Amino acid sequence: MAAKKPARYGMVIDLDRCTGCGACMVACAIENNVPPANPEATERTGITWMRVQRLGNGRPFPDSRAVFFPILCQQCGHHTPCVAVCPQNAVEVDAATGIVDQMPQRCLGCRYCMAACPYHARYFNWWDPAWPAGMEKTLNPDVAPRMRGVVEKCNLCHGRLHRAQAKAAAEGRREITAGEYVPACVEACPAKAITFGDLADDQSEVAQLARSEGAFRLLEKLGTESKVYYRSERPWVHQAVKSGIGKEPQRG
Amino acid sequence: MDRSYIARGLDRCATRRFLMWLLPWALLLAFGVYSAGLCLVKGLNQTNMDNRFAFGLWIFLDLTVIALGAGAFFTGFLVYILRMHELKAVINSAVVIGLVCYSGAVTVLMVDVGQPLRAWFTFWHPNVHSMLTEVTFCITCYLTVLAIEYLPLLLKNRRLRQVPSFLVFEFELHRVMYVLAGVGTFLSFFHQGSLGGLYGVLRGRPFAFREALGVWPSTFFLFVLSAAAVGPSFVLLTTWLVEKIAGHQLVERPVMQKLGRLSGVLLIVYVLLKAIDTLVWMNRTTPAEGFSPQQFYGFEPFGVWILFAEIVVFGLLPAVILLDARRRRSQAWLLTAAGFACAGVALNRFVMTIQTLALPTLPFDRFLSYWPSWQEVGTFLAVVAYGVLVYSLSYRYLILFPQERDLKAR
Amino acid sequence: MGLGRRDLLKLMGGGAAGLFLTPVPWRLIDGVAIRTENWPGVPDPPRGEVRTRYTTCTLCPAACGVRARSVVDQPVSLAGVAAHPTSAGVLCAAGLCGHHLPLLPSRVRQPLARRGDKFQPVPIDTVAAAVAAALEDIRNSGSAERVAVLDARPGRTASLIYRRWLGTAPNGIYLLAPSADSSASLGIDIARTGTVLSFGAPVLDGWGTPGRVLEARRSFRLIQVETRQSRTALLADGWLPIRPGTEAALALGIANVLIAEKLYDAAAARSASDFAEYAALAAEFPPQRAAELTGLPAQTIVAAARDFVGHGTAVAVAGSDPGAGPMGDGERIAIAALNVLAGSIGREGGFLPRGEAPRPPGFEEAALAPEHGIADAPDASIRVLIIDDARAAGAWCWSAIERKLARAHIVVALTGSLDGAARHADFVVPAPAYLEEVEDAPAPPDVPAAMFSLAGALLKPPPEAVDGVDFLNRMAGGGAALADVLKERVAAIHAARRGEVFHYTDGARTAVSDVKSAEDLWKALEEGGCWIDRRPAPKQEGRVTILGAAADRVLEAASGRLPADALYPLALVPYGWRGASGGAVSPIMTKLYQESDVETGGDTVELHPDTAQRYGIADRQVAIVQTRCGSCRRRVRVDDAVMPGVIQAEVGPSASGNCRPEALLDACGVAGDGTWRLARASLRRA
Amino acid sequence: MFPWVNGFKWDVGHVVFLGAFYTVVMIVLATVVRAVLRSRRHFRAEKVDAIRWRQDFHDLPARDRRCRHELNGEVDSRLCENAFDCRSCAKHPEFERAAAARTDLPKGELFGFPMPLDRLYHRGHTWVRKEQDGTLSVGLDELGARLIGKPERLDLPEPGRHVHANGTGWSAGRNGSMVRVLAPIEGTVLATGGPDQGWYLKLKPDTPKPDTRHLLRDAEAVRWMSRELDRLQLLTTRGACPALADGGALVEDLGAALPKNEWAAVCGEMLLEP
Repeated sequence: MAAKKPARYGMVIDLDRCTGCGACMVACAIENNVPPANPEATERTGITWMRVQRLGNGRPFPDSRAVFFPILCQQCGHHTPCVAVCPQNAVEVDAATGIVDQMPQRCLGCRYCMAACPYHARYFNWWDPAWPAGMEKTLNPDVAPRMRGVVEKCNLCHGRLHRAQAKAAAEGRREITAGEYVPACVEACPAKAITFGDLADDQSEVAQLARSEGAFRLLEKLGTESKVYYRSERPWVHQAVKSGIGKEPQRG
Repeated sequence: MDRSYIARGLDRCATRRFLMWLLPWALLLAFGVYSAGLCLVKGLNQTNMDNRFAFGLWIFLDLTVIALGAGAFFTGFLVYILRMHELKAVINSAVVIGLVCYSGAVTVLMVDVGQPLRAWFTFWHPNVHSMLTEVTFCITCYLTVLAIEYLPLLLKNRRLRQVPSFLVFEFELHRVMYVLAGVGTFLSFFHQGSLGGLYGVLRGRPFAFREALGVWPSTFFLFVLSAAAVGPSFVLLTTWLVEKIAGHQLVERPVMQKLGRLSGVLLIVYVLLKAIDTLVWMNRTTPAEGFSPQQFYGFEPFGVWILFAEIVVFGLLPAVILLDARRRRSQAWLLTAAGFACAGVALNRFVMTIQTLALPTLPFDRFLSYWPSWQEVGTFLAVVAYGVLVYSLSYRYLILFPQERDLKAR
Repeated sequence: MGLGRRDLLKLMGGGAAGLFLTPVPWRLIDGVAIRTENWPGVPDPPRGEVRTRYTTCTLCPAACGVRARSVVDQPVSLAGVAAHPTSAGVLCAAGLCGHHLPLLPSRVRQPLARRGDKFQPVPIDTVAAAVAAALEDIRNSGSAERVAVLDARPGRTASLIYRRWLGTAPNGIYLLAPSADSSASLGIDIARTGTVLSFGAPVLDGWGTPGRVLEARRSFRLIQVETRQSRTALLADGWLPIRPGTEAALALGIANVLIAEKLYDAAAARSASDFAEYAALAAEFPPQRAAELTGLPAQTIVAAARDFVGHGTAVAVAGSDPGAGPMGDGERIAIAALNVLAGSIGREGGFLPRGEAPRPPGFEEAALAPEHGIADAPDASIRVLIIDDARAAGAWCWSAIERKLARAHIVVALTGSLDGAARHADFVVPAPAYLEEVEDAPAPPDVPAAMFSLAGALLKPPPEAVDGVDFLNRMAGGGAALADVLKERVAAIHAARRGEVFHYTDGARTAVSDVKSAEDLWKALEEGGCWIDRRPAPKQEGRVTILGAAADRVLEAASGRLPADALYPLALVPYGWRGASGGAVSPIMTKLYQESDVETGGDTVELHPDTAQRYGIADRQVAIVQTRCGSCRRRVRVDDAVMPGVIQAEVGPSASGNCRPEALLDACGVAGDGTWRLARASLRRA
Repeated sequence: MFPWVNGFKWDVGHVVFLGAFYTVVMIVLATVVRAVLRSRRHFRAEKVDAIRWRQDFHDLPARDRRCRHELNGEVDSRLCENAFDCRSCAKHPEFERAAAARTDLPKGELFGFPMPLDRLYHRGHTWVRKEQDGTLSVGLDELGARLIGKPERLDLPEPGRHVHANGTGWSAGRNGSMVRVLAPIEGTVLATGGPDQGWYLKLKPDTPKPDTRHLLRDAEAVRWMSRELDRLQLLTTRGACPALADGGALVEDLGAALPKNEWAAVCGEMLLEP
């Protein structure tokens, strides 16, 4: 059979469905052995590969409205900001999947990539990863925890991809089928707000959603060709995203 | 009792007095080493940096210090390549300053990275497209070069030169100095530049991102230029400072004025290009990325004033003063202008590092504030103390200002 | 010729130099690089055979199906069971990290007795003896003091056993934990519902069975009546931000419009015995008055009323916030009445009566102590209080329970971890934690059909663990263990031959009648399955009463819960999140309340910018919230989604330490109707 | 880093970048190695003394590097270019010819300062005297002697060693610091004396008729000496301490008269050691 063209895994997040329950964040942390926040950690020193932000419409009560914005590595497909800057090739875009891979074991913790990432989707291990005594045994065997002093980020659940590929290989298949590989956040979302799949495959639901009315990407003009799309029917959301920075978000 | 180490005919204070002078700096160094130790042992959670403010005080000061240290390569370039022999009067001092600045900066960088033990991976698995790789390679090479340039000064010490092999080696080293100066210039050009590129390439930070000229963003060249411009100014300032502390003249005034003029010329060119660059950035780069420049200056305290201060107050103004021969002749004007020039470059580095990170990029971001922790400050103070110590010792036991003895004789 | 030391050194030097021209040192360095890339010093996840096992979540009444990925026997991640009849493959954030609960630092592993404000280990028999003695004392003295079981998860087989025991115990009384959804006999046919008018119910945020509700979300209109801009309010089709505590007023206002505009279901109204009385009460709340009370524009109320009945079957649901506790009866009734007007009771898409899984012999209703709310127990009456699973029911205002205790009393808490209400107990009995015991989960409160799921034990409980039934048996000196009773119940289900079994393992369904033996049924349920009764046919009730004897309570509720108070001008509105407000949570939850915008955290209050300004408090400053009943320190978050004059306070875990909701809830104080979801408060900068 | 290391790509970027890097490393390395090798060679060739003098001379302040003919007034201002070795000086013969008509015969003393003219003077305040046996005796002139006075330590070359003109003849220690004395002429050491003998070295000249053009003789020497006395005067008065006792006669032992530091500095100045 002819070699299938490389996949471009991505997702569309429906902001009108996201209830901001945080299940994706929890599922992500458990799947990827992300440690709980250190007691001294602040909202800016914790590690959340998947992080639900809140975007308000900036109008006062009772007209105020908000959406929840799950932010994860946007898997930039072009000019990938973090890849070019890493001094020692610890970040690379996997040609076969389009996934931006971070190799914590190669990283020296210079944090240049964090400065480079406009989506703030990269996190630094400010502390040694620590779980309450005895809770280490609940760690996911497919993912190695990261050491202090290195940068990490979402890799669309590497462990799961490998598991799916291993399974396919065991069954003598070259390719994994659509449903076989689904990141933890997608699986966990109670509102089914996240659609995941291969954007390169025009027939896939995700590709169609990405093209659909109301779909957009963050900082599209940077030309990073990110593979995480958002969609919303609400005009003010598009307005707020377009107007970009400039006004303090209302939420303290 | 350390007389026999001090070159004949140089006025140096009594040993006890010298030790008294060293003591506070030594204490400062000890404190700094302690805070740096905390950062290394307990990790970078000791700092106030965070995922959003990934770079802080250290990177800002590294950039500044390296810019100021540019005097070493630039003076070397002028003396050995362009054969401006009158500048020999300060070349030794410049080399020591360079050595201090670079070694200090590199040390702080070692503390700044999360896994210092892996720093050498940058050499082993280099990503040649990363500005940081360029910086790392060039700075380490240049630091080596500086060390070699420093060696003759050291071997020329009155006691050491009694050792015949030292004497001969110093003699030979001195003869190849122009090669090292050339290499140093080459390396400095690239790392000063790539330090600018460091931020200029950040497509994701529209405030810092600049159009590329060839493989480098415009900031690459602006940094080279500003560093070269401010190098002599800093040498000038330090020389003056040392004269004040030592209590006697070390360099002939014309030399100082020459330094000032060089600074002035380069500075005016820099200011010009900087202004053009800013205009291009405002009207082309930023809009293309979907932002409007006003947005960036909408967050207090970083208003438009900072741009004005950087380009006019600390750029144009000192340049004009330094270019005016009459003003140059007045010590006060000369030094003020030099001071302003240095401040200007420091401000530029501040804007590039701190303001860039403080600004939001996404609609739900906040404008961030950051204040260094005492560990961060301490670590930096260690570098300052280290610098003062190395310079003081060099000044006492080595011949940093060849004109000193003659000036004394007059 | 001799080889001098000098030559030797030269040789070595040359050799060393030469070595660098060979690849050897470089290869070595490369080796070091690769070695140092795999740095040790971080926890090494235990490896082993990976299995998939199934169970049912018992952390809340939703009883979602759980697929557990286990390494050998240790679950390392939990997920929903696809196509599960009610949970539809969904687990909430709390459920996803349930496997951490047995490992919490606050885990209780042996029986504890209170000494002052510390706890010390004691033998379980000491506890049993102490309680038995108290019982004996009541029996002999013939006093009116009560023996009570406070059940955080009613409707379980264990609950039946408690009730049977209380039936025999002296002055036994069975109490439903505050804010626990009672085992109500009505479920909602949400898939067919046209409009949901929610009075503070977190409909899209862990209400009922999340999977089921969210799956149906696209098909129903949601009107959220809530002071706070909750997540549900954000996603609702309409948000009616009413003044705190004016739900009843709005309900009657809407009723008023419905009646005035003849928008109500006449047949349903006729079936109500006291419709006239209710109509009269509603008549006192024309839109104008309702508007004054609720702070909504009158036309909004009118529009809401029309909207309510305008899109197919309409249901009105009363919320009970996991953090704030239940609503008062007055509100409940006023809101329930709307369902009568909308005629949604016993109709497709409305409330459907549902049965219960067949009970084993000996558990006929007559033999059991009846269910009561805490308010029903007279103050200072309870001598022995046994709390089952203190952490499950969300946050409690301890003083609401405390006031019911006799002067001399014994409080025994059966709990997996020492948090929530358990911290107030005299004795703590180490109950098996989640995933550690075979138990049953009853039908979720919102599901219109009877259900029965088994939660298989994936983990071994600590050796000294004692479950509630076991504890009773120890006092009574023997009796059937929970597992045996469960087997009996499964046998009863099998005997009834009704409904079908859904298998988690393969998503298949088998009719009970096709299951050979009770043992097979048990096996099927234990390895992951649930029994669902056949859907009851919709049928209108015969005669219903709307207000019953509660007319005055409704009126009281409707005239507003928060009278103006010059000293305490602000309204304190506590709120929480399901699965976290009750007690300590998995450390992973820090992601939610500390490292994202999802939760503000249990150490914060939210204020409208104007309110903050009026009290001279800036964002992120610390303030002290003062009420008549107490005070607490909180960090202020300024958020202009908050109603002016309102203090929103989250009840739950926080960055600054574990979850201790009492401070705030006790500050709220217990109102006349036994609730604590509101209070007048004032604010000052700390 | 290297083709076999993980992450290396044969693309333009890598080749150019690493190429540049290795070039730089090579250049630096080569430069240093060259310096090392050359200095080893000098070392072998016993050029150390020559180099040291060249360095010293280079570091001398301009006023101490005047050409001898300037002192003679045969040229108004000229800096010596040959490190005081007139034998290799192109211009020296011309000056000599011009000054052939030097007639004035000086007397052997200067303000009561003995200046025997049977010997040739070196600008480092040493003298050379040809003996009948064809050897050369070398000693400190009066000024040098009084400057150093009684040395506490004396490092004389052991007999058989070869000394170079302008190389280190010997060094004397006084007041805790050493001062080196330039050898006026090359030769092999036959015997060593000291302050008491009046001479320090007996040398066997390299050639039977040693070339002594670079040494000062007769009037020239006297003129030079008087200037040297002025210099000394200048130096010592700057330190405001009595160098010249009554009637302008030089004190016997400057080493004792001057404070240590002053003395060291003065020695350096007078004995041409920077």
